[in-house]
Amino acid sequence: QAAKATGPYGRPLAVPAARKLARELGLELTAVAGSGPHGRIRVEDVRRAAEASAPAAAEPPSAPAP
Amino acid sequence: TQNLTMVQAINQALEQALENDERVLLFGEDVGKMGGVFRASDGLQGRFGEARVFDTPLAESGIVGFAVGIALAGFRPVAEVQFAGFLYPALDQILSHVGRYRHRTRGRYSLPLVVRAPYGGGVHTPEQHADSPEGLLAHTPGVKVVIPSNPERAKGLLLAAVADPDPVFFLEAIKLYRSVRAAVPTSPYTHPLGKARVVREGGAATLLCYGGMVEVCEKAAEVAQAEGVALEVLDLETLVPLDTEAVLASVRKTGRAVVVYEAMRTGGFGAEVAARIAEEAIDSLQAPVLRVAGWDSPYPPFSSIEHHYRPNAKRVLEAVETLLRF
Amino acid sequence: TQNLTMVQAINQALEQALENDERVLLFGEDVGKMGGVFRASDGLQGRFGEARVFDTPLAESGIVGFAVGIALAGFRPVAEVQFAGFLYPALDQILSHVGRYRHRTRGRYSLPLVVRAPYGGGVHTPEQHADSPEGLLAHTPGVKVVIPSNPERAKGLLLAAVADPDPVFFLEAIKLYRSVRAAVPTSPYTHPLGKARVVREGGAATLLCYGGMVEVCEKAAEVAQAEGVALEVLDLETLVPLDTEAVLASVRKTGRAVVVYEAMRTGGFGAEVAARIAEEAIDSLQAPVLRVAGWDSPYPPFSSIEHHYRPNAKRVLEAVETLLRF
Amino acid sequence: METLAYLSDEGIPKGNLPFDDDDLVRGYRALRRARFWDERASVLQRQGKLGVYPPYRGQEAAQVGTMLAFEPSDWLVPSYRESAAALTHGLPLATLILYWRAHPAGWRFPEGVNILPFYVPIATQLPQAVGLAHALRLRGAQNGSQPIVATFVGDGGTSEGDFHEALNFASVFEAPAVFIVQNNGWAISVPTTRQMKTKRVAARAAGYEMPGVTVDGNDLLAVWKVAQEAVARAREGGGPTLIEAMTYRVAPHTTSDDPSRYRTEEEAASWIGRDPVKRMRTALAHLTLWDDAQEEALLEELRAELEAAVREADDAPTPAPEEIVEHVFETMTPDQLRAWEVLRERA
Amino acid sequence: METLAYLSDEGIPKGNLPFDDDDLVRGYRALRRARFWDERASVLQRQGKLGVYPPYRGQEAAQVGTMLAFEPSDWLVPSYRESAAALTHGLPLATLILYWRAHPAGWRFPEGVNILPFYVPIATQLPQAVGLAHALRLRGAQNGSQPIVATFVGDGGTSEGDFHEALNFASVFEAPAVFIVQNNGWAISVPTTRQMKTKRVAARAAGYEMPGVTVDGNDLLAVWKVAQEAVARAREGGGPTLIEAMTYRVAPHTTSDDPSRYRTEEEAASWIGRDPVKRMRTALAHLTLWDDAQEEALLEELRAELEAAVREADDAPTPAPEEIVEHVFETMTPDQLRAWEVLRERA
Ligand SMILES: Cc1ncc(C[n+]2csc(CCOP(=O)(O)OP(=O)(O)O)c2C)c(N)n1
Ligand SMILES: Cc1ncc(C[n+]2csc(CCOP(=O)(O)OP(=O)(O)O)c2C)c(N)n1
Ligand SMILES: [Mg+2]
Ligand SMILES: [Mg+2]
Ligand SMILES: [Mg+2]
Repeated sequence: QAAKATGPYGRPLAVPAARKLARELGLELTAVAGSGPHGRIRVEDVRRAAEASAPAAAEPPSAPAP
Repeated sequence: TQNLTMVQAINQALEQALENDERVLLFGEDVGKMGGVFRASDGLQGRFGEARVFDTPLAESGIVGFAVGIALAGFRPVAEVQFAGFLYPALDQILSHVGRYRHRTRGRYSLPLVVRAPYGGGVHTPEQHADSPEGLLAHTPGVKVVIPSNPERAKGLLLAAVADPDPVFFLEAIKLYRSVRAAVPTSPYTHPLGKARVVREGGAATLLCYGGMVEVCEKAAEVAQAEGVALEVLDLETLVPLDTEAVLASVRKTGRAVVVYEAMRTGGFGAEVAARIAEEAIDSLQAPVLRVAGWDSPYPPFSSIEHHYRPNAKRVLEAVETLLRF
Repeated sequence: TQNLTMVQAINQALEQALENDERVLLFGEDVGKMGGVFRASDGLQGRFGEARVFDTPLAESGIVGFAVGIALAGFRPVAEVQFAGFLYPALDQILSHVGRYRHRTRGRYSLPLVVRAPYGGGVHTPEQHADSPEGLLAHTPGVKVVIPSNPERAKGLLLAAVADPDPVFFLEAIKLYRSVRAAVPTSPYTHPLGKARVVREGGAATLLCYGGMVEVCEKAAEVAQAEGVALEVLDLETLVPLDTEAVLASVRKTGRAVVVYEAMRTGGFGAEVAARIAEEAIDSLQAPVLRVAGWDSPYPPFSSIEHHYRPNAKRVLEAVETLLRF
Repeated sequence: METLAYLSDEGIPKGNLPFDDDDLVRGYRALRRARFWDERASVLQRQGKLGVYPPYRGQEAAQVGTMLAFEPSDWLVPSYRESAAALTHGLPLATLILYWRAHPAGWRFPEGVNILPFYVPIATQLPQAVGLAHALRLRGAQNGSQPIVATFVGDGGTSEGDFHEALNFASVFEAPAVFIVQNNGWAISVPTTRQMKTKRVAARAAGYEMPGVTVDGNDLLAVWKVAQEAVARAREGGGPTLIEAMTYRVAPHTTSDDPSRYRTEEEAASWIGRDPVKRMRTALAHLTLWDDAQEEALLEELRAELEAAVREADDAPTPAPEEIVEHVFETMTPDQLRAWEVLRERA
Repeated sequence: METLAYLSDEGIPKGNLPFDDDDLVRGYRALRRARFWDERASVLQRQGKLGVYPPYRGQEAAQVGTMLAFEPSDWLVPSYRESAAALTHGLPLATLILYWRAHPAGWRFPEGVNILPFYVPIATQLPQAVGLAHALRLRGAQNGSQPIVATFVGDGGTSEGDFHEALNFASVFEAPAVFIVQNNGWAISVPTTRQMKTKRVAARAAGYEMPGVTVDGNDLLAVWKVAQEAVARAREGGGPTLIEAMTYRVAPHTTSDDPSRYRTEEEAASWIGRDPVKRMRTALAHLTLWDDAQEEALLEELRAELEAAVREADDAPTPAPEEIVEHVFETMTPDQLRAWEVLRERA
């Protein structure tokens, strides 16, 4: 079971491509479990999380938070 | 403390270095009677005599090679090259020797020398007087590169450079020489080489900069602050050895980085900073690592348009906006 | 076609350049009677005479400055600097003039000159004969930098460099001079400057490399292939102007990048490549952008351990593994 | 080593002059024109109508005298202080003004004007001048005459390695080049005595098997004559010559220099007595070739020329920001093109 | 310019010799030792027991003769071909062997041996030698005597800008330095005649107000004498001297060079007749100071010395990969430390 990943500053650790996919799918990374070393979120993790919460994915993507 | 410009702070550092260590010698073109074209050595020949503060012939390779020999004899030469763009004739000495001496002799000899040179643009100097060659020096094994951004730091870093057991290139932004005054402690003090300095804390993005670009980034940060965006400004100060930990810590915190430098963009030292972030902090990045730098051209000698070459706060803020919108 | 080593291919390119364009002149230290220390100009003085192929005094600043003057008169000088580590005395001419001439004269003068120099390690040369200064040249505004990785490319790129209207630095990996033979078309042909070349396609990660590192990356890719991992190998060939589109396209496809170069890591050209990826392909990255490069030291003149300096396939594969595990 | 001079310090001819009357007048006119521009340049600079400018006051004879010996088809490779040499060799005044305004239009010298740019990095132009001279020789005579090269360097500049490399290349290749050292006593604040131990730079020529001549650099005729000999030698395949013109930088190093930091006014004043323009005018007056009316007419001409040139310079289009990235390569790189577009929007 | 020589081409003394018998024998022994090493070096190299090596055969007198005039407290700043000079100035043979094996232990010359490294980038050591000399002078006499500097450069090296900058600095600062140009006819494949137009590099000294002497570089005694004079001058504050030793590189440029590409065997052979070792031995025999038995005894000594040195060199510990990143700075950077750890695992 993948760990819940937060970096030292409270944000999840994620590779940029995973961030991008999450952005596109409107997923919050905090809701994604990372399977990489140190609980890092990979692209597959975002995909898996998206499939698990399929309805959410139907929602329009939220605006990027500055 | 005294209220000093950067060039005055440097002058004071040189004076105290000469005073506190008999091994320190100061030389270069016009550093003696004239006190340097920017007056960095003003009054020093008068005070310490021609044996310790002197003019050399006009030959930069000769000056740096001469400094190497002087350092080998146990002195601590502080050479001035009149403008950083005139370090080029000395690059052979620097690349072939200054950076290799300790390595080649397996530690038998070290070269505790300092080469100071004014660098950078912004003040309508003639051609080649506005170059920023720190990237060339930073890619030279065995030499340290230090670039202060204000009077107080300049003094402490220069005194540290003189005390350092290895060769240090100390570049001074011409733009900052007289444009700011700040409180500088009167007695000698040092700031350690190899440490970056958080100029301003913030969480939205990190601006990574040094020398003449620090005030540009501070200005950008002030403007952003007024709009409610808190930018962190990190002054690298020592490019070699780079304080990678400080860079990474800040970028991991903010997740966004803009590297700002005034040298030509391609191959500049900012590329190294960006590469280190991409190498070691990728999973914290919320956005690309952007660079705001000089364009891929010589620094233009054309005074009415030269200010379009150097990064300014507006360009930095545009980059920040790109990051925040990403 | 003929089966040629890289140095033979270069010799043929020089011969055809001299043959097809009367404006081409070849000179440098020992290029005449001796035909160059690596025989790159073997036989050319005999064939084209001492006016077109000649030795110069031993002075690299003089050689490059001389080449500038010759180019200004409408000739097409091809100068050899005996080893890239001896470009250093000429860096002033290069930084101050070669790269600035067109800019400074607003296009009135161009400098269609080529400077060739053998570079890089791997063959137990004496001190400073194994340097890789491409990063210094690439940070010089106004000069192009080309580094071929095999005989066929070397010939086509060199003929393109000679025909180019701007100054080109053409670095030739000593390690490759005689180690490989390949089919090289006998008639003259050119490969365009500014284009990267996909040496090998793959989807798992991109290895970005040039010159002597291309064979290292190909070897790594072969080993990986045997384990079922398909690596893409991109030979940059022209560092300036860099084919950024090709770099980005490959990295966007694979999501993983390792930049491989043998110069000292800090400030090397690989930092520029990594920075561009971090700037423009961040969204595609599945892992950090790693660099496998020379260590932060001079290239060691100590022959029994020097091979530990240059990147090899093993180090490249370790980086790939890190990326795949990330 | 002897120093050739035809005029006394006051300007009285020491004997027969090796120039005919027309030449004497032509030489003086060129000299006076050089002085006129230099005087006005400093004024324009103070008015903010010129950037930093390196005056050549006191060195007019060294520069003008040299260039009078050359043909327009020859090449001039100057350093930064050679505005007078450039004017004499045909650089339009308006271009010169734009150059010192740091306006891009002044940096592109017109076609047909065989002058390379003013060079800032000291002595670096010398090996280039030799390459150019060698290439001209390879190309051979044009319209029956071999084009050659004149190149200048200061006493300070002789300390740079490139000075030596250039002289050596020139002698080895027998390049048709004439090197003129303007020994003006100073390199910014460093006197020649601390720049070199030798009293005569020309003494270095022997080390290259090259003729070396020291000449009174404040005597137009002596410089001109010596240059003529060097020119004839170079043109006929006799190789390079080193000319050392002993002169003095009466003015500050540049308009931003303050010489009071490093020298006394008396020293400079002592050289004003040997002013090259005054000496030549005295000589002409002595020979009854020139009077006050002629002088006034010439000044009138020069004023008109300057006014027209200033007007022309003023009319040059305002430089556009994107010019910064133009002309780096023949074809812009993608990065430069992007920069160009960004800069264009700023205009 | 005259070339000083005390011995005929065959080695017969031309008159009274300015050295006493002990010195003559001491000089010959040093010379013979230098020859011995050079011969063995090429053998060792062919056996793969040495890396690329630049032989100095034929130049022993130039190097040994020079260094005989210096004290151990003086400094030697060599180029890459000065193994003989270094041996004479006290570099242990084992260190020299390790140096040419490119073994790190050979690159750290022992404390107390005042020799800077062999330099590859041509002529770059010269300004450093001047800085060192100037600094020694600032420091002043040590144990009653002013330490000074000897530095070497080849005919090819005289073309580099640093040669000129160094001579100029030396003369301006009156540095106690002795410059020795080994004019050995060749810079790899380029003959001196294409390197410079002058026949005598020593002629350049005048341009720096410095004494310049040309000496028969294959005559140990002439070199020694000339060096003694230069040494005395430097030591007493008389400033630098340029010595040009006319000699010949009998061997290939390095062990990887093939001179048949650019010169005839006859040319080299003609110089073997003037072999400096043979000449000196002939002179000693002529003076009845040396016989075959003494020669054989000396060779025995030298063989033993070499054997011991080779053994010592063989015993040097195998270099470890991590030595690559050691000694770049006094303290490793974090990056270097990481590299050090990676490299350590490879050992
Ligand atoms: C390589 C280089 N170093 C330093 C400078 C700064 N600089 C400009 S002019 C000058 C003095 C030049 O003296 P000299 O060669 O005698 O020429 P002059 O100014 O007297 O005409 C110096 C040091 C420069 N332009 N280039
Ligand atoms: C700056 C530099 N350029 C080129 C070389 C390559 N190189 C090594 S030795 C040599 C010739 C040197 O000739 P010379 O100075 O006469 O010395 P010699 O070999 O005769 O002792 C050359 C060109 C070098 N080592 N350094
Ligand atoms: Mg030089
Ligand atoms: Mg001067
Ligand atoms: Mg030689």
